[in-house]
Amino acid sequence: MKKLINREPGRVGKWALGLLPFVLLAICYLVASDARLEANPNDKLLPAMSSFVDAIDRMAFEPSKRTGEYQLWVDTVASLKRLALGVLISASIGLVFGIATGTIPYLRAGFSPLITGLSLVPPMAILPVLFIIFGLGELAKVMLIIIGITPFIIRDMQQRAEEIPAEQVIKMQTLGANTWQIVLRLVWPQVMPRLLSAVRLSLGSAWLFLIAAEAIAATEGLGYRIFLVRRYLAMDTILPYVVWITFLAFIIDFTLARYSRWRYPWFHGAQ
Amino acid sequence: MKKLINREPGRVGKWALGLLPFVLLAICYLVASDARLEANPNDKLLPAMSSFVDAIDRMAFEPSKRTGEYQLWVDTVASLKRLALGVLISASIGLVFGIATGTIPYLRAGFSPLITGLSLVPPMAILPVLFIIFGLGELAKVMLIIIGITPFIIRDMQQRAEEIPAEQVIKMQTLGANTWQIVLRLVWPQVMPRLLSAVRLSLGSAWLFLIAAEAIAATEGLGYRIFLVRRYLAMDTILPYVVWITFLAFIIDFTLARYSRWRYPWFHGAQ
Amino acid sequence: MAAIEIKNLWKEYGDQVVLERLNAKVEEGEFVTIVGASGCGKTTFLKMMLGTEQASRGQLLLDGEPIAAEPDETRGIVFQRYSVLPHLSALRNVMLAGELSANRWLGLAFGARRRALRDEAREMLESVGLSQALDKYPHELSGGMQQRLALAQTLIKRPRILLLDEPFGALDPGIRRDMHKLVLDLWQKQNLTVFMITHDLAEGFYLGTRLWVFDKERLDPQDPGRYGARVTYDLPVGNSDKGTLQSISHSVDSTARALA
Amino acid sequence: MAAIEIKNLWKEYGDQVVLERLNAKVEEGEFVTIVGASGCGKTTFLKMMLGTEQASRGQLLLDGEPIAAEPDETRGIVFQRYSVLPHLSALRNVMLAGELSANRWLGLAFGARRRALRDEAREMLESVGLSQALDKYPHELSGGMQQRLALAQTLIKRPRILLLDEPFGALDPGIRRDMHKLVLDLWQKQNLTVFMITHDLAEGFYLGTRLWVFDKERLDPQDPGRYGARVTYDLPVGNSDKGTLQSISHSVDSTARALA
Amino acid sequence: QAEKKQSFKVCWSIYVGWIPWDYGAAQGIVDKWADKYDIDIDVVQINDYIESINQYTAGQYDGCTMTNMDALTIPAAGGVDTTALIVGDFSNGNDGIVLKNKDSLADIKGQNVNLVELSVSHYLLARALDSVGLSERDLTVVNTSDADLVSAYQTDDVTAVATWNPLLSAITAEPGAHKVFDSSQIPGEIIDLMVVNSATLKDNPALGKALTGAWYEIMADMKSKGAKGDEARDHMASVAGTDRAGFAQQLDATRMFYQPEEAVAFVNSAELKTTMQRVAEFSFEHGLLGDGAPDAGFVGVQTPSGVYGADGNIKLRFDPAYMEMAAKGEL
Ligand SMILES: Nc1ncnc2c1ncn2[C@@H]1O[C@H](COP(=O)(O)OP(=O)(O)OP(=O)(O)O)[C@@H](O)[C@H]1O
Ligand SMILES: Nc1ncnc2c1ncn2[C@@H]1O[C@H](COP(=O)(O)OP(=O)(O)OP(=O)(O)O)[C@@H](O)[C@H]1O
Ligand SMILES: [Mg+2]
Ligand SMILES: [Mg+2]
Repeated sequence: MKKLINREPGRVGKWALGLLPFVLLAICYLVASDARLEANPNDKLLPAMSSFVDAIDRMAFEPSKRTGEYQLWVDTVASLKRLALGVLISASIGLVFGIATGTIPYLRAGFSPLITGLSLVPPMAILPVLFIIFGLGELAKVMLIIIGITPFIIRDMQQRAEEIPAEQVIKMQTLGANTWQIVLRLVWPQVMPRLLSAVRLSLGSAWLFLIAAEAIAATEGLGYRIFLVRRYLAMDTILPYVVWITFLAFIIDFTLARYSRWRYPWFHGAQ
Repeated sequence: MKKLINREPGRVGKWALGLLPFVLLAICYLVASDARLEANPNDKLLPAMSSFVDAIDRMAFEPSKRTGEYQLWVDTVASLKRLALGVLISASIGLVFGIATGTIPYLRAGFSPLITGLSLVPPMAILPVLFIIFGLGELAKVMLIIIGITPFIIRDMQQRAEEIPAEQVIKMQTLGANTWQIVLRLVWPQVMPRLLSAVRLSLGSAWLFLIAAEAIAATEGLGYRIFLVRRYLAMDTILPYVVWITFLAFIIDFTLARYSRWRYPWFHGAQ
Repeated sequence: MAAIEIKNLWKEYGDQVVLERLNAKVEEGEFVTIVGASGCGKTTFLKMMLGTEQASRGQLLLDGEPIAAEPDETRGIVFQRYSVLPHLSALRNVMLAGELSANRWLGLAFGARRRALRDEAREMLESVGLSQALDKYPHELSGGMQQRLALAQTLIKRPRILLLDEPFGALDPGIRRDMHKLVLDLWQKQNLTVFMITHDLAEGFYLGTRLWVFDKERLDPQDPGRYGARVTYDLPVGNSDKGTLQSISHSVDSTARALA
Repeated sequence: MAAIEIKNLWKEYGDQVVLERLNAKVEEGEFVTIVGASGCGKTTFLKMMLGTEQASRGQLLLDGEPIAAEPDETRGIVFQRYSVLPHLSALRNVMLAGELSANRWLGLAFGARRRALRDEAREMLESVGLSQALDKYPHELSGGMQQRLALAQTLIKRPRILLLDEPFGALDPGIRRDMHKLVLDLWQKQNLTVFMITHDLAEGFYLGTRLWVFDKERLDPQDPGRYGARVTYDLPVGNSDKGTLQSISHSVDSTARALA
Repeated sequence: QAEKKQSFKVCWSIYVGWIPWDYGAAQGIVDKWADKYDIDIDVVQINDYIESINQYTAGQYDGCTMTNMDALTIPAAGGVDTTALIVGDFSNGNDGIVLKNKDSLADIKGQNVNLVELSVSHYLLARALDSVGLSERDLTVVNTSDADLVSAYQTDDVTAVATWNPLLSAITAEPGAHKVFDSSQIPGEIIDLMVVNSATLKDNPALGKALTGAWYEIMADMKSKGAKGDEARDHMASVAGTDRAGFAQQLDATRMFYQPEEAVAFVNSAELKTTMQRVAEFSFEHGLLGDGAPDAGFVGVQTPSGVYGADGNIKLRFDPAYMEMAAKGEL
């Protein structure tokens, strides 16, 4: 009998073990929901499966009576647009500033303390200020994402740029590169895959800020919907939305990981 | 003339450059605030420095008229308690589960997918569920922090435990260790400093969730105060609170970093 | 009966044959040094001895029984790197084996037992020349000192078989010679059976009582994984005339170039 | 006038004296090999040649002028590791120098210029035996292939001075011999001035036209940083009788043990 | 300091008394009136009520919907001279206090009361406590975000809440919930307004005229009996996230001033000044008037029946002029 630490489940075992907790969770839910519904058939807290199906059908496959739109898709498109815009802008700022401060000692001395300071400010605490500065339009929502995740990305990029072995920077110089060429041909291509991982890491926070922003000022979006129906405790809408958000988050993460592997084989191969 | 990339500012230059952006920010604020106050002396959006001094004096050094308490300290103590409790519990859960799934292949197969799934659920979206399960008291606030940061810590710990060189695990076995002893004498001590860095990394989110929880239901706390006075746009209170929170975050981060260096010299020396 | 018996051992990774048709018997107390081109399967063989890799075909017997399929106390190992635990001081690294057997649950020893362990460890560290570094952490030690520490840590457990995978590859020539003396000394004292991989043919000849050369007898340059390596020379040391040495060196080099 | 002149060069890190009173003249086209105990300052000397470290006292002159205080095109370097850029294929690694000088802003070449660079790079790679690996990334190459690539990358820039810091330390003996041939070949073709650090005395004797031994003449075992290393032997190669070799080897070893 | 402007922005948030603005904007009624006075008016919905007031106070919007209390404590106390252009309704049961498993207001003593602190619910609670001789010291106020009140009520921790519709009706529908006090017991004290910046209004009377004109046209649609009225009410119901019956129920608890005459009469009555005094005193006690405020009358409130508080610092004005024009058909 091998030690536990040396024992590996097989392929099938792995799948079975991985699915088990989900199945258990689902069963727990069903039991609890049944119990509550028995006590109060109008209970909104733990709706039966059939209510979910109805709600999903209503939101995703039937046009809304008031606007004629398919609510789930409208919300999804609105939220994803904001998310994409916010993350793209943050990533661009992070890339530029991170490379600049990570590569040029003078810029590092000037900006690092500021960025460290900013990264510690909790964005939720300055929400009111943000809304007043940026208004309540799309800009504010995107800005909240940007303010929330950019300091992290900048700091990560800076660190990654600093981690590039000094030998390679020296090498570039012996091959005749000037500072700008070192940035363009050495630092930039080498931090790109790291930017992707930084983005993946910060996507969780980005969703968080998006939902928080949509809760306060929006007329559509996944976060808006959840906060709107939260007032009526419509769990039959909230839970499918949560699952849907989780699924979207997973897909985005997975896609980025795959893309990185495909685009930067040298990065993943060398690790 | 050296290339920019090879030029380093001196000691004094570093300080001066680092302070410069802060000074510029302060000047910008003063100019903008003056302009607005000229137009409307009662403007609440960008109060003058003197209003901050008054507000700080009132909150920190004068007992509140209504309750006789020193508001800032009461809020700080309440928030820090919740933060500490939430982070401590998360760290413990993260440590135990991370080590378990990182070390034992069978546990990894069973829990990893679940934890990955949970880490993608945006906690803000399931707030109603949380309230109903955990009530509205201190427990709920602490739970929001826990739910928000634990999956991250678990995943980080798992990865760190997996990163321990296989050679060392083999070594332990050749020295006669069983699985439990490997966990206790190899994995646990080696992931401890990494737990500290994971905690440092997740403190930002912890503050975020704390503030969000306090905004929703509380009778004191830093987040409570900010969201309460938001009702009458009391920026003279909000901004000092934000600075104070930032300062606390910095102190906590700095202390943890120092502690880690002192307690785990082998970890920092070997890097 | 030989202590270790290797019976028609094969190791394949998927399509790639790494080792094929290994056959040998090793007596208790022999010192086997192993040389061979990079990538020809020396480490793989050591891993099978250790129990972290399993043979694809054939058998590896210890005292007539199949050798345990996971690492245990009978076999000690020193790798080229990562051979000591970075979070323990030198002394604690050497005390570790004793502590683990002292208490099944805590892996710690207390009181008299602990003092005894400490004294024993101190003695061991002295014998490898580390008495000045008892309370230092591995990262404060030079490469040579770390490897000496690794040896001390492994040998205090008194394993029957000692496996060494290029333990001195990263060391200065002078330090390396000191280590040689140390290993030979401990080997004789503890009557170990040693398998040691080295890149350095001279080291192999100097240390071992027996030298194995791993090499591919048949080599398909288009598909180097088609055939595996075998023990092409199995020399009792003493038999090292210059011609053999050169012909070994020549054949190993040409394999190395093909695999590089 | 000598191409390189070293005048009473000292290097100190705080209290620790690493090098002291170095004096030498090196002509264009010489091949200087440097040996010495680990930690005695060989790499530090190379860094001063390269311009990434500055002398504490004394002067380092190239053609009578102080040598540039930062790396530039006159000096090429091959380190033991990290010597090629991991994000470029072998061909692009070798084309890099040409691309950088082709366009000041983009660091890229286009059209005919690009084709010319590619052909030149291909030829260079062929001459180091990498014509099969043009489109591979460094992580797909073995250690020896990476070092050959690093040489190709450096030499295509035709630096005046070539600095090598144990470039073959991590290679198999056979591969290493191939590399020796390659370096000697390119050195003669391009009339380079070479400084090469090695751990292997024999390699030093075999490759160089001149061998420097860095060693501490005075050694305080309580405080090894008190005195710096000097060039204790400066031998034109050919003068390598067995006695010298052994006495060098002996003195280097005893320093190494004191520093370890 | 405001000048003549061409285009204006007003904001509103979801509440039964303000939803008509959405109908007016969607049906082009607001545009029609704006065109008549040759200006542009942009009507913007803001999800979060407090944020809409903050935006108005910061000067991003020219007009905004809010209650009398918030108008006093946020823009007026913040030095933004504000005029209550349209008095649309007052809450007549739309705000209430609910106890779980208790049916008398006096039972609230010693409990935790969940409500949006410093809001009209808080004011309602203070007034309710007055009526049974209790004070805030006899209980603990727990600030709870309005979005979470309904789910909060599901937990055992929560035994008393003070809130407004539609949350109020969702909570009273729960088993064991008893409404023990509501705003119909303090009629006319919680007033829903459309306020505009006084300076802007002074320089641009067209804004006041257009908004007032549009509002009473919307009111006419809303109360009309036929298909047009049904359509208007259905539109508003769906914006409120409820159905025709649910919306009607909310309207029942609201005293709408469908006719400008009613609103003018309400503003002109002496009661308004008393109400504002109560509100100001409550606000002062809770620190809502700012730290500079030496007493409850620090911010002057102008009503037709006189000024409450400091004459020299009038920042909130109840001015029936535009509603009178509407009543007289002069718009
Ligand atoms: N887990 C594995 N999966 C697939 N192939 C492997 C695995 N481990 C080793 N190999 C292959 O087996 C061959 C032998 O590897 P091994 O490490 O035993 O060589 P070695 O003789 O120790 O070389 P070196 O002297 O460089 O350490 C190599 O071609 C290697 O690519
Ligand atoms: N940046 C630095 N700061 C302080 N001390 C340094 C620094 N760089 C090197 N040293 C010290 O200078 C001495 C010489 O180091 P160097 O790397 O030149 O040795 P070396 O001869 O190249 O050794 P090896 O053969 O191990 O590469 C060492 O004692 C080292 O600790
Ligand atoms: Mg090996
Ligand atoms: Mg060196």
